[in-house]
Amino acid sequence: MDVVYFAWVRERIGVPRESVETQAATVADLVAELSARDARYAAAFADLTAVRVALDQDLADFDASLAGVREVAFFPPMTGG
Amino acid sequence: MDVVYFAWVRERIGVPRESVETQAATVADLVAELSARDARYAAAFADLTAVRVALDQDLADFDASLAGVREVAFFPPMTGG
Amino acid sequence: MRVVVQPEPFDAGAEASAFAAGRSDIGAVVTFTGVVRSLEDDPIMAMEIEHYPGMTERAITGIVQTAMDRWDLADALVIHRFGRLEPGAPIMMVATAAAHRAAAFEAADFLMDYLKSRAPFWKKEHRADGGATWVAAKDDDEAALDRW
Amino acid sequence: MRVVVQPEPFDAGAEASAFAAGRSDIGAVVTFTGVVRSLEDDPIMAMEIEHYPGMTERAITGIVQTAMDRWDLADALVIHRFGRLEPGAPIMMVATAAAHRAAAFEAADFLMDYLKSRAPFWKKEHRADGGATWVAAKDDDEAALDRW
Repeated sequence: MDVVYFAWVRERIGVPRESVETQAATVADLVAELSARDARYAAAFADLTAVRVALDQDLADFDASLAGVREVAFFPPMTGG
Repeated sequence: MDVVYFAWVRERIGVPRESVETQAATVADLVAELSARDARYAAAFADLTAVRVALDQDLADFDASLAGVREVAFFPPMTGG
Repeated sequence: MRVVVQPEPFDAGAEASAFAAGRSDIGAVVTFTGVVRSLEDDPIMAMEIEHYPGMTERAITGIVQTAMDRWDLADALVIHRFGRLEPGAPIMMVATAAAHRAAAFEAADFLMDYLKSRAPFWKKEHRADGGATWVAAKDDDEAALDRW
Repeated sequence: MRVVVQPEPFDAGAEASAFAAGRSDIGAVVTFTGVVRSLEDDPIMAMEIEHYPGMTERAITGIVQTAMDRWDLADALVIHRFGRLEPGAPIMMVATAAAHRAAAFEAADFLMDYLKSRAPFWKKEHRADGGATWVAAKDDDEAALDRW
């Protein structure tokens, strides 16, 4: 599964994109798995109210299933316009 | 006193501007005086809810005083923009 | 502030480009352009706009000043034509520039509401059969002023 | 509908001129242009805009489609830049064209609210002292979506 990061989430984790081997069932499971793996993830995901997630480029919730998903994206609330 | 007319008020009265000798104290008095003078005015002023007035280029009410006024304008509700 | 009342066409894009150009204290520019509309099922040949020379400039300037007093605008522009206009031609435009988006949007909306009902212009539509009709003000136009 | 996501500058005036040009079924055109703002008491050197290639175009297209389904729009345009932008430079623009003024205004306002909070862009401000700060989303931005 491809995982991509943007803005300060990307800066804290230190890479813009990586391939992750995981059996996580939901986004929340994946976040817990990554946070346990390394302090960089724990720092990026410390306050999940400040993090948004997209599954295959559609916004989703943290309890969404990862079944069939190819690309997960984590980023701060958007500031376009 | 100069009296000017616009849009269908002008068309009904038949002139865009005229000089009027009057002792009318208020706009309403002037309207009554003109309406009594000729059917063209009576037609233009038949429905005063559809007529607006400006005194020296500021919108005013029909009960406004004409003291010191140099130019009275009658016209329909505006349709700019 | 710039207020222009003229019979000549204007280039809304070029006016928008020149408006507030090169200022870095501005975050938001809103423009509105009104165009002579001719619908397929009710085509018009031309729109004739009558105005009250002198009062027009005075009324528009007053309206723009009210907007600039009420919102924190960096600049504002109003251009309004009069005379005989063809379908598809620009009638008028407003532009507002502000640090923030909400001020620019609200002020432009306010300007349009007031220009429509408080600036001395009257529109007449000329049709192919030779008929011509004065455009009637709508109750909604007057009611819109209560929003502000 | 036209959606453009690019690093290059654009000419908002020229885009406005070309947008819905020559159509006589349109009565109202509204444009909004967002500009990189740098205030005297808090100057920035540059605005860096990061985006999510692919999702950006997809999200904007969805937002514009929602607007066109909801309002009777003749056309809509969104241009949004990414990369490093200088103060005073245009960041993005929206344009809406409709038969009536209210639809054009409301749709442009709607597009801005949604682009701000639902299109995957992130702004970072670079300051003269070398510091850089990600612009934080405001609670108001999210609350603004409830208007629609």
